[in-house]
Amino acid sequence: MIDKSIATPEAAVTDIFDGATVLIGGFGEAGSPIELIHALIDQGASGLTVVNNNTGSGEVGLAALIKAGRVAKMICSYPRTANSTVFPELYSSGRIELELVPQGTLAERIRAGGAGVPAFYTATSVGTPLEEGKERRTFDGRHYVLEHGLTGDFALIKCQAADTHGNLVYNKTARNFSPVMAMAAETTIAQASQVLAPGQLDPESVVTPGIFVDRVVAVTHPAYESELVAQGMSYP
Amino acid sequence: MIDKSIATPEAAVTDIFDGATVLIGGFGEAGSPIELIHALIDQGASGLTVVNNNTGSGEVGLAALIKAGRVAKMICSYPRTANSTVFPELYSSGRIELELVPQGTLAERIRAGGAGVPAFYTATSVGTPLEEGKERRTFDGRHYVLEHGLTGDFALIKCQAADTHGNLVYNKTARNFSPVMAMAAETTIAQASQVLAPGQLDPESVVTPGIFVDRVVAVTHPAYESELVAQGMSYP
Amino acid sequence: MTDTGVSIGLSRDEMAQRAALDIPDGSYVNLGIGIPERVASYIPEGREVIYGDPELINAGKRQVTTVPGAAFFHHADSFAMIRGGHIDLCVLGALQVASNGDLANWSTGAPDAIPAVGGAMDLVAGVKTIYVITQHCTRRGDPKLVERCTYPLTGQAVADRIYTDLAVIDVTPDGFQLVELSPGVDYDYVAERTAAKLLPIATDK
Amino acid sequence: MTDTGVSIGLSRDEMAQRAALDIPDGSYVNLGIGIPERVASYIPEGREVIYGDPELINAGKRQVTTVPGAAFFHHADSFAMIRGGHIDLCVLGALQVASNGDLANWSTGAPDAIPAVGGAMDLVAGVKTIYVITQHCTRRGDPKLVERCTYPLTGQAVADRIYTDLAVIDVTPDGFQLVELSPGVDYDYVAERTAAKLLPIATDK
Repeated sequence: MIDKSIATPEAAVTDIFDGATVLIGGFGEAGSPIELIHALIDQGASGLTVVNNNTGSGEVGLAALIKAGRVAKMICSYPRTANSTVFPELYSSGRIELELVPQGTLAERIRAGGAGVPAFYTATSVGTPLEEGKERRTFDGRHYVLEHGLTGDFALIKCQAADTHGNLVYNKTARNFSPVMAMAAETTIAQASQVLAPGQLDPESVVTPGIFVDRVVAVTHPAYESELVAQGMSYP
Repeated sequence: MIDKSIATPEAAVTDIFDGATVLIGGFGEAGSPIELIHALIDQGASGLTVVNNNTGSGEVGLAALIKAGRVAKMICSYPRTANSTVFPELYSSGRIELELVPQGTLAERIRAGGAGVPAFYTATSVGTPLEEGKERRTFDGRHYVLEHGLTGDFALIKCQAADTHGNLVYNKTARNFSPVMAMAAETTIAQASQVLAPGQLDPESVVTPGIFVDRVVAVTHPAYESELVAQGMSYP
Repeated sequence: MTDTGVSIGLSRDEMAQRAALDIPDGSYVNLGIGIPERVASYIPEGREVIYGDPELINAGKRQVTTVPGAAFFHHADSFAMIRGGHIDLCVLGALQVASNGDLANWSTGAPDAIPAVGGAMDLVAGVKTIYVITQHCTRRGDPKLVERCTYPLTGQAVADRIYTDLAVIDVTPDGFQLVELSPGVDYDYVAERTAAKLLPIATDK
Repeated sequence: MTDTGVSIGLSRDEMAQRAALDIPDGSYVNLGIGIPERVASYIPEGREVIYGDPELINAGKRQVTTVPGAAFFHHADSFAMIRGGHIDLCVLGALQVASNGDLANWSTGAPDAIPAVGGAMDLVAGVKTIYVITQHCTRRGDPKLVERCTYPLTGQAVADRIYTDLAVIDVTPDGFQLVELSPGVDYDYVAERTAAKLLPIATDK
């Protein structure tokens, strides 16, 4: 019997190890798996490399993980956002590493990692400082740079509904990076507002097939980052 | 007002030109846009390069297009299938060119073409005759070959339902190559069992967003290749 | 050069309105954050345009309603649209635009700045036509239209047309080509505030 | 060497049944066309296994019912599963398997043959464990387990285990390692029909 459901966020993240690369879904707060991130803070793993488009806001979720000193390196496209103070402070004082990646290159590198493509060429960043150190090559008279596939040891993602086989559907634009992160991680952990029995999701509408998902955990009423920030919450 | 609907298959394919590269959806008969292919036969364009996983069966659909002498070159993974006699005859007598591509490489090359990736590396075909003429490169101690993105002047695809913005949903495994072909063609033409008004498809369930589709044409009761073959039909 | 404080040229909303006039019916358009996103409000009646911008609807944290005919897709698909050449037109802000079309809009290169690029490099690399909307000069009065960008580039030779408070200017193989002057502004006024050669409107010759 | 015509070793269904025993509970499995697809019928009760094979459900033109928990996806995603290392195990047929794990299963290289490769090269490149099910010898009696493949390769050093009518054989760094003999078959019988060194079962040493 395949049953990928796990009782609690805490139980779902126990094996995340020091130094792991963790892909964290979300674009700003949309799709951010806050409960899984908070469970990871409680769990204690450190020296993490985190891949996310941003760096969180306030002192909850991803920002709280960074503030707790657990993140050695961020790979992201846009580390400055509204209410984002934790990362800038650490970065300015040299206590966290940053790999800045154009947003589309980030999404494509993650997909490539999940699809078995070790490297690909893209026109994005040609002639800019972000081309530095990368191989340039010309196809049909146009310049491209070589980018490498990006994989993770774990992915933490949020979805609307999952079945126990790990099939997932999302809520509107909260989908963003999660489907490609699910493909690219060795172990993908999804929090879902609902965990359903197999057959309760329309096979035509499944966005992430279960093969890409290892664990699903029900978080029936997920918190929203902006609400927690507005409340002045600081985790833990 | 955006309205991509076209009245008939004939009207939808008028501008396909001699020597065009045409991506044709389908995996065997599943997803094969027979009515669009028959309209293309009637239209008369020749010297085509056709991309499809197979080469059709019997003397209808893709096989009929080949039999009519319109296809100069096939790019496919599996040109031999049950009831496939047209291609083998032409190929054996040197009257049609074949570029044989592993099936996953074919799908990935088409996606790359649609995603602006001119080339990527893959482990598929390393150490085989299909590696010949390709660049080999090592990443992390493993060998890969360089494959190029594949684009088309036109894509002919079949779907279950379209809206007039060009958003598409498919029917089960008939989905196969069509979503990536829609991405990779300059002009994508979709036949749909139903053409709906905008808003009648659930945005969460749309598989091919309308941006990738240029024309939709209603073919309310599409023919099935195997039934036509069983009836002994030969088009035209 | 310093600004006089006198209100000359278009307001930010008027700049957005002017750019909106040039967006063809049925286009797929991406609007950057800031003045560019105001363009959406000014698309002339009867034109239907599809916006696809994950930043507009997400990072801006605005409530956006989906229109009939919308579709959701993941980020790799979203950027496949951008990078694969499927977006017709993009409207972006600028720190500097050079007369060869080079655009700098993500970083001033200040040593203590936190670098952040987002999707700007993907947009300029993948979208067919790039419109820039920007104040003609910085608040300090420095020209933003220059011979060569001194800030880190977003992309090389990417800008097609520039909408400023003072003028509409095309980027041509011969450099900046004045297309249209804002009300109350003449060629000399714009040329003085442009740090590169500015070709006059043909009828002005 | 020619076959005697006497029925020795496993039938095709028994070969499939034997291979099925080794498929772990909860695996994602891809089954090739031919004997491999019979494996599905013999998964031991209580084990739940997910098959993902576009060829099995499509090109074979068989009516396949979706099980609860199924999902549809397009071909690039389907092969991302295969090529991205997400499939645990694949069962394929063979024309030849070499003692270094090289597999040839798509072409005899005959000059007049229409070449056709399908997804075989993707599978052997991307799937973690490759099982081969094949008759031990061709109809003409030629060994299919060889020192080096003479037919065009599908992939290099990819086969992990081979199920034939006569035996179960692992591909190890030292070459073919006999794991299990079919009823009524002994080491010498298999070794005679294997065109490469065959290491005996440890307890036979």
